[in-house]
Amino acid sequence: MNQSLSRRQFLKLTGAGAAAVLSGGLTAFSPIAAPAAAAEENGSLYGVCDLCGMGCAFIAQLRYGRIVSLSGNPKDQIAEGKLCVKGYSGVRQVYDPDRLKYPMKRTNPQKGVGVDPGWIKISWDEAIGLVASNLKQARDTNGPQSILFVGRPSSWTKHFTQAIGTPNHVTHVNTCYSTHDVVWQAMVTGTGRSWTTDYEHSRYILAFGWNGMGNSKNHWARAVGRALVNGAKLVVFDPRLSITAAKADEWIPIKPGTDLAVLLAMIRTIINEELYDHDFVGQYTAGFDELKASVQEYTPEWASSISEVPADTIVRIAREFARTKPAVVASHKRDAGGPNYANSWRTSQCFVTLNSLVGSLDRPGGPMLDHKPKLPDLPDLWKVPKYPDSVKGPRVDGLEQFPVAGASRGSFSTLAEGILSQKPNPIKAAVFWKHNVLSFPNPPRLVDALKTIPFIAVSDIMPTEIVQLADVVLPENSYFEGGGIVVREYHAMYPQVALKEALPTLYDTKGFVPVILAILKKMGLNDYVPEGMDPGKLVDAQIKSLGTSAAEIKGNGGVWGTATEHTPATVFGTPSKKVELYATLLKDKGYDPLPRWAPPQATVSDEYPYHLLIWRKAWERMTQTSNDPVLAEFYPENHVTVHRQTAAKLGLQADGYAWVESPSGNKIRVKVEVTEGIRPDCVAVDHGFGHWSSALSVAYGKGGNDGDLTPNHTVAQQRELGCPAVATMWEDVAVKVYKA
Amino acid sequence: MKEIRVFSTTQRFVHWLHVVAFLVLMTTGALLYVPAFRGFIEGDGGYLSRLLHRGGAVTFMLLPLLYVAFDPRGMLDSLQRIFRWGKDDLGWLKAAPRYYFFGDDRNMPPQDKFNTGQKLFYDVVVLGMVGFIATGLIMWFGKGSVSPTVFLLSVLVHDLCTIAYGAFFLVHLLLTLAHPLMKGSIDGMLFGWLPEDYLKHHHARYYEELSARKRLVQQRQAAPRPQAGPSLEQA
Amino acid sequence: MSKAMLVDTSACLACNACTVECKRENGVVVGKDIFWTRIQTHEVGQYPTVRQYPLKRACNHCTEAACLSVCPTGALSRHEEGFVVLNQDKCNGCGYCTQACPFGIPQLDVMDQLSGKAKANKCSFCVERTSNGGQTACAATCPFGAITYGERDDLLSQGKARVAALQAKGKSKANLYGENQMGGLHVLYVLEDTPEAYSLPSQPQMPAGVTLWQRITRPAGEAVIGLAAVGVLAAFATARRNVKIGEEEGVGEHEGD
Amino acid sequence: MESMAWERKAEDWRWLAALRGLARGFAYPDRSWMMTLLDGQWPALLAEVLEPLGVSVEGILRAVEGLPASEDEALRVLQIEYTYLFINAVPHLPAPPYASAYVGQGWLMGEPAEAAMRAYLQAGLALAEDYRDLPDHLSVGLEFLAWLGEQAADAAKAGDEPRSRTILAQQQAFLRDQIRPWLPTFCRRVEEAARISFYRELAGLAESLLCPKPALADQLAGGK
Repeated sequence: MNQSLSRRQFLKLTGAGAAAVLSGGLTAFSPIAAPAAAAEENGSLYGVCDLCGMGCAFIAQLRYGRIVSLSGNPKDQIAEGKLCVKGYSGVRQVYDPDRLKYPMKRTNPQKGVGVDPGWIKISWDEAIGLVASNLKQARDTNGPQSILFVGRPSSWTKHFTQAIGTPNHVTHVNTCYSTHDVVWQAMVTGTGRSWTTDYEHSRYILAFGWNGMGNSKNHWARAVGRALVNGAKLVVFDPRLSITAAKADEWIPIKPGTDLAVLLAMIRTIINEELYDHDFVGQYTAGFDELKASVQEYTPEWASSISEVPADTIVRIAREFARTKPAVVASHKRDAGGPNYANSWRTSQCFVTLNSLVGSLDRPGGPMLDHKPKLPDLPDLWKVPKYPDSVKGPRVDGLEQFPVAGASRGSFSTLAEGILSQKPNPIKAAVFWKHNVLSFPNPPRLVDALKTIPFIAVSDIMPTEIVQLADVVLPENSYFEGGGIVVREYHAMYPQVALKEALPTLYDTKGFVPVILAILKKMGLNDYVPEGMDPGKLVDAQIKSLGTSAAEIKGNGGVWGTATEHTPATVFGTPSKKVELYATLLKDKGYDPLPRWAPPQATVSDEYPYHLLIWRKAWERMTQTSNDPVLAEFYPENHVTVHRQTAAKLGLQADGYAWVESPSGNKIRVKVEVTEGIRPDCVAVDHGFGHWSSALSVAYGKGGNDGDLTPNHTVAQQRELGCPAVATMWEDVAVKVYKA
Repeated sequence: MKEIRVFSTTQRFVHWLHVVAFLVLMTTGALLYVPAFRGFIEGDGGYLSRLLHRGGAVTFMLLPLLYVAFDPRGMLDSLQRIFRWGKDDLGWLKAAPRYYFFGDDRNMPPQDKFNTGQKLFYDVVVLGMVGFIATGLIMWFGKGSVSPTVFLLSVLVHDLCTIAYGAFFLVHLLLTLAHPLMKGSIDGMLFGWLPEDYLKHHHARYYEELSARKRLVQQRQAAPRPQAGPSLEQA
Repeated sequence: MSKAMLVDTSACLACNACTVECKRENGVVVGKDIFWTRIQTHEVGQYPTVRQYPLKRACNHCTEAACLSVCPTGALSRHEEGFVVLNQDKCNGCGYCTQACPFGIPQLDVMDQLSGKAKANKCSFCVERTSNGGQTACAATCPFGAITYGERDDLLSQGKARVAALQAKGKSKANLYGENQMGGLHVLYVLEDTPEAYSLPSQPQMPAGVTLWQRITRPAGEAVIGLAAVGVLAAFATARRNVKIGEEEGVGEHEGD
Repeated sequence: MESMAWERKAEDWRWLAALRGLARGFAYPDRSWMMTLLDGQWPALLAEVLEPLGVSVEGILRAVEGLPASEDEALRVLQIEYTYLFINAVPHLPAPPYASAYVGQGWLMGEPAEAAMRAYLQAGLALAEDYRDLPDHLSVGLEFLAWLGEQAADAAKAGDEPRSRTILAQQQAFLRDQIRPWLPTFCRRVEEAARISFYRELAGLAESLLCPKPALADQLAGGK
């Protein structure tokens, strides 16, 4: 009361002089010399889209510093002057009112779904200090293994975790493409998969669950489109009539999880009928005889009995595929060979095998090895001490127990149980970088696990679910606000680099790399952050190594690189320097070196009578686009797509709601879409919805998250399933569906 | 000269309110109809004219309610008269041209309270009112929820009503205001009373009816047992 | 000489890139389910021979445009290049165009139900861009070249060539839509199947209500009102003369009673 | 008529000081500003300038009195509330303080942000290097209004009446086109969501000062 009294009294004491407290001066402004010159501020900047791995180079039109529109950079071999629906919409993500704007910390110690964290804006110094002290405390008390980092693998993030000494750098690879990655590693490259396929010059494109025309992988969609106009044939095996299937010459609604059987029978047909490319197989492959012997049991009739694809169809397509040159089995990430089923890695083996048998591997019209320029990396610029041995494991996701998968790939499916079991180590502090819980299988389980971690820092752009559980929020730059160069990776027919000019940072956001370097320093790990270590310097060195400059790249239309003729590979990265149809690496590590039949993990039952299919609309990017008010306007929520007969049987109406429930213990409520374009024994849910972070004002509460239906795994379960890629097995699930 | 009461206060009030509403509705409606008036209905002008039209429409819809609330008997009486047709009406139609153009009333049959022309007009008014209100409500509240066909037909009917209403209105206006034969007739609607002469000449049958009733009343009053019959004093 | 767009539905992948860029470019209201263009998918046939066809739904810019006939304000007008432009500043939200369009395209953005404050919404062929030598935003946007902007005559021949190619590939029902419908559309469609498969009317008609209004109501109205006015004036003039004569004769019309 | 009333107001130092006060109030609360709250300078100023303008400051005075007695605690309460109302919040951000969130298509850096930038540049101002937020932030807009008024007053003092009028016209146009169209909605949201009375009262003050309710009363006053 005393206080308020004094406040009141002061009123009388102040005269007109009080105005001095507030009048005069400029705080947010600075005067400019020539108003007229600045009156028209139009401009443009080169950038690279980050809404999918394709990374289309774009040109942003600016007015008064505001992005007005985006267009594809015509000089970029990937963008070809266009962006996709997500790319064009990117401007609404960077300008989303819900975006994380300033570093914040929670003031409410109670953590939970929908509980107000009581955020308070803090300075970067304070934020970095908080993260550093908590990581340091965890490291000092429980060892570096008690620290978890979840984020994409890059030189910088790897350096960050290794400098700290934690083995627990968990990445999303096993939810995304780990199966292809290990198969390519074992059979072709010795490292990982390549991202280029020359669809445009292909004459026969065979797809198993691949929907490259329907999910905004624009370059491939265009290339396939051109091939079709030029008379190529497209055949799609998919339980669902995808956009790609709808554009195909033939759609074959195969039973889910059985693509492997059809592929094995096709391999057998091509080998036994001597339709394979004798030159390629003879010169560039190893293990043909073993392959031939091992596929003899897989007759078309056998495959038909498993896949419900007529035997003569299998034989006919095998023959067409082998006789039409060039021919390619299309593949990218979450197709039938992606981490979707327990047998998907074997399916991916068959993709490589078939492409090798028809001789299209790294040949025009086939899958290409990467064409990337060699650029200097961290160790080339800065000497740092050896990383501690603790980085080798054991890991919270148990990945060191899977020798082919390799530690750098990480496993989302085993993380939750690893945290909860506190084995091999309890997790005491975690840093999440732009990975949301909704991109994990069985997110509720992960949330339970995260609640046991005493300290969580999150770096992200949007206030997603994980941000609500954060102790410290590190608002990140969007892809418009950070500069640099980006190597053309997806579909690079020749080495090319695109320039990324930085838009002035909005609010007080920062790029992640300077933040983690500052954290390392604050933790006292100064040896790992030598003088001058700075992402900008690395970019400068990389540009210099290309023999150019940023200004020159800009003058050249935002890209560096000249189109060159493709030289087909004659030597491959395997121990035998050939494409190993019999993969010795897999053999050495205890896996099947040859593609063999194995069933998917889940079977339908009376209780769970439908196969679950997961797919993605062209305009959805994982869970990151559903807060866009325009995308949400024409597609407010996702659906469960069911066949007309299924709908009738279950009493479901189009645009009504249904529960989809799986043995994961979760169920989701989604809108019903009724179609003829799906197998009656399957239901399909499209991805990107079911946000329960209320801070996403558009996306909140709309639709359901398909990932809730996919069970997570313990390490032991994964070992039993025997997938060398530790696949998440998203769609290897049977579900029940009922009216909501 | 003796004056006879022809219209009740309610009737006159409703009539003049009708005139006001009609003029507002007609003007704001015609803006949409006549291309030359485009400038008035663009953008905000359109909102204003629509608001006025809707205000007029609400008034218009109130008319029958007011009428029935304050003078139900007068309303019933009028309705009965305007829908009662006979051979004299045919006669009127035959005689009307010569009468209205040349003042020749030799073949003009005696008329009721409302002559055939008036009856035609009032029939159009009553039916038009139903049409206006029904289609107007559809256009006001049904846009988007009724089928486009229904909507477009509503526009059509609304327009047809306007044409009929408007044409009769012109006739009505000019006859009452300017036709020499009808001189003084407007007093009936202004004050409620008309000269006995006027009635005798223009509405002979009605005059007869009134006279007959009057005689009946007088007879009753003269009779030994004066019985209160329906009061006709006000007539 | 007129401009048009050619939409090749066989190249459309239903990604809706045109939908979002149209919305941004034209500042179309957000959150009221109003679009100047959007993609609709139509399904025909039964499993497993079912087909799905995408269709870009937007104003077709008819040569005989019903919307233009019914628009009372002049907010809708014919551009010299043939397409139908909507000037929202002039629009007063009467909604007649939304009711008259045989394709059901224009949408009304109702801001206030009681006063009827509203604005019509439909594609205006990116009139500012196209008037300045540019192409429409959707054509510039389409990642797959499914939308082409250009001279209508050129696009007609392009479209026919594309149809022939599709037919040669076995799509016997392929056809070019829009050459003659409603006097010729300024958006032409390469269809892989019959128009009905895309829920397009093969012979769209000017709605009966519009035709009646144009052919009957308006002339009839003018005639009837005119006749009434003329008749009344004539009666007035003649009667005035005659009645005066009667008065002078001191007879009056009452004598005959 | 409105413009006459406006110009009288705009030249009033009280009015300008009030704009400054509001601009500071809608910026992130820091310790030095909060001290002016606690020691009564800020409320005193508001009382002094607003009461003669016919705006009651009783509410905001009570709100300031209601703040915790401890400086640290008061600052913390204000900062948490500011973060909650205007930066990021769970369950959801109640009132982003940007014109673009209310006018146009709803995402930030829309046409209003561009219009604001244009206005600043035309007036000879650019956003300061260390200013990290968006051009159409309410606080910046209010500071701009105050600065323009001060420039106009200076010009008038220097006897340059035409220049003064030009600047006042700029000021009026900015208020009319960039602030008034969305301020009432914004204030309503603040009033609904605020959990401490300070920001509720601040929003109320802003609205009554910048969007005087009955334009009619204003006109009558101006016409007399």
